[in-house]
Amino acid sequence: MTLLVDILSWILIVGGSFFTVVGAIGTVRFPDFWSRLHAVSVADSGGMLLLIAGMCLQGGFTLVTVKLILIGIFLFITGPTATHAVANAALVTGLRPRVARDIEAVELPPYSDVPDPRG
Amino acid sequence: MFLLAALALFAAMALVLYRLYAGPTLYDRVLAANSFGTTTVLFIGVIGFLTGRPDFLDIALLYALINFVGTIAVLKFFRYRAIGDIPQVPDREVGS
Amino acid sequence: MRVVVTALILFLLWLLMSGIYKPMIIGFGAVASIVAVYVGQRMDRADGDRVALLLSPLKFLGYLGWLMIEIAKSNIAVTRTILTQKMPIRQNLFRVPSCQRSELAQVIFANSITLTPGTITVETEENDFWVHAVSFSEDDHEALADMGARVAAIEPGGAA
Amino acid sequence: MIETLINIALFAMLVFTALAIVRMDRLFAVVMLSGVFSLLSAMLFVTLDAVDVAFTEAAVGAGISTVLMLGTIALTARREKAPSHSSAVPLVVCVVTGAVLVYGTLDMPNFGDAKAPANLHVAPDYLHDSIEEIDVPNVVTSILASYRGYDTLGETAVVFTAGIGVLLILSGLRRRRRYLDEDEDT
Repeated sequence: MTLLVDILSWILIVGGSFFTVVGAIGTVRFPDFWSRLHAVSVADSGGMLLLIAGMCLQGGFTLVTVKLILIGIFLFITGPTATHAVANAALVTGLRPRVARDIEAVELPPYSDVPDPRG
Repeated sequence: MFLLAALALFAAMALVLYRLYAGPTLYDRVLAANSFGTTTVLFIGVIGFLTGRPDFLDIALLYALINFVGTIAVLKFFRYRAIGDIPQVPDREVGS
Repeated sequence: MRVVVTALILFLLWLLMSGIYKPMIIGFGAVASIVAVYVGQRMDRADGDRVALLLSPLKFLGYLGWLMIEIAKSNIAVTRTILTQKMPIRQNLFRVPSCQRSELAQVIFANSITLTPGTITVETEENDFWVHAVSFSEDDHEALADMGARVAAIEPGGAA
Repeated sequence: MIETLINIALFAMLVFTALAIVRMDRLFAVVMLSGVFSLLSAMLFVTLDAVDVAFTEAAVGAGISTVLMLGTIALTARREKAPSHSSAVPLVVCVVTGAVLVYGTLDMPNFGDAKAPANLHVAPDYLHDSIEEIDVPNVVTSILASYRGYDTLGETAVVFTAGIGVLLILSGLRRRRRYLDEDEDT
């Protein structure tokens, strides 16, 4: 039984580590801000969920697991909210996504009340 | 196992730190800082298991909270040029 | 009524976080949660909005399970995009109609879109979301419409 | 062994962040980087088992000081100005002070030395008796909140006053500036 739990948590934690690193690689490799958003969300959703699940299995039925689950739920809700907030702020302040050449770009709402997103 | 996770998180932190330094836009930096915060939360959890004392999760929870509030505060600040109450006439405040 | 419930929830959280059950420390927790609620009441900063949690829990759990599978799938897809030599990026920003009625369901839908890597909700309008995709394909419209229908199904009185 | 590796990696990133803060002239990026700096130092505190310090660092370093610095940027400029005079003298002063401080630490007992004066006098009593006397499981907490309670009370009062003062200055400036703007409009 413990062996099974150990193997499972091994798989989860290795997978979580893999996705975290891949997300970080993506933040470096991707060419512009809008694609980097997606790389970060790989680390934030996949990596985070798998790592927390693996640690929960190692924690067993204790308060540690309860806290881990609390952290997991919190990150599960706030992660996408923060990503959305960043993307929305970028869009509103006039950082336009580059649309692929073969797709006809849709019209965007007229924003850009704040100049110079380069801060 | 947790050593592997710690190493992976270190690699992720270093790469994200590079992005935080390189920029180029402000939003890249906010995104990188947020991602760094998430990595920190996970790292504190992993450290707890690695040293056999998983009692540090309170700090991890606190960091998750502060990280989120901080990200939102930075973005709100950049949107409205003010922290605290949003001014009643945002257009004018933003333009000034 | 609401105050009592808030204090009770805070106290429950205290019990979960502390892990030490001696009378004095539990007493500290009770006093702390009551003081926190009282100060919050005095500050009068709660907006008084009520969020109706009218979701059927069983269906919601089922939806969560389905969402996990979707997250896994799209994680693998984006991982492939990141790791291949020539990153096949095809960015697009498009509208997705949101057919949910309650605000809560709309929030769940928007967050689900953002949670699955590869798609991000950028802007919300009355009945539409602006979604940004990193490697867009024509199937994405259908996939997101399917997800929207699933979220609508967990609302009360939604099409099952 | 593992902890040494972790410490080395964390310190390397800490040094990189500090250098980046010095070199950066976009102040928003500096705020972000200093948030990361405090996260890194808090991780170091966690590896040192100093949970309380990590808590404080989290609340003050990553939370409050970020907000305060943003408020300051709102009142001043967003780009750093080029220095008006050469930085040779300050550099010499910094290097000399640092060298003196490092020289001072050479006499100190090693980290975790059991024969250090701090570990011989009251620390054993605290470690031995705190569970019976104070009945709080964390020894650091019982020292801070009970054995040295007045000390902590004074510190908290100082920090609280400082926070209130900074908030008053920031909000007062902003309000005055808004009044000035309205005067210009009319």
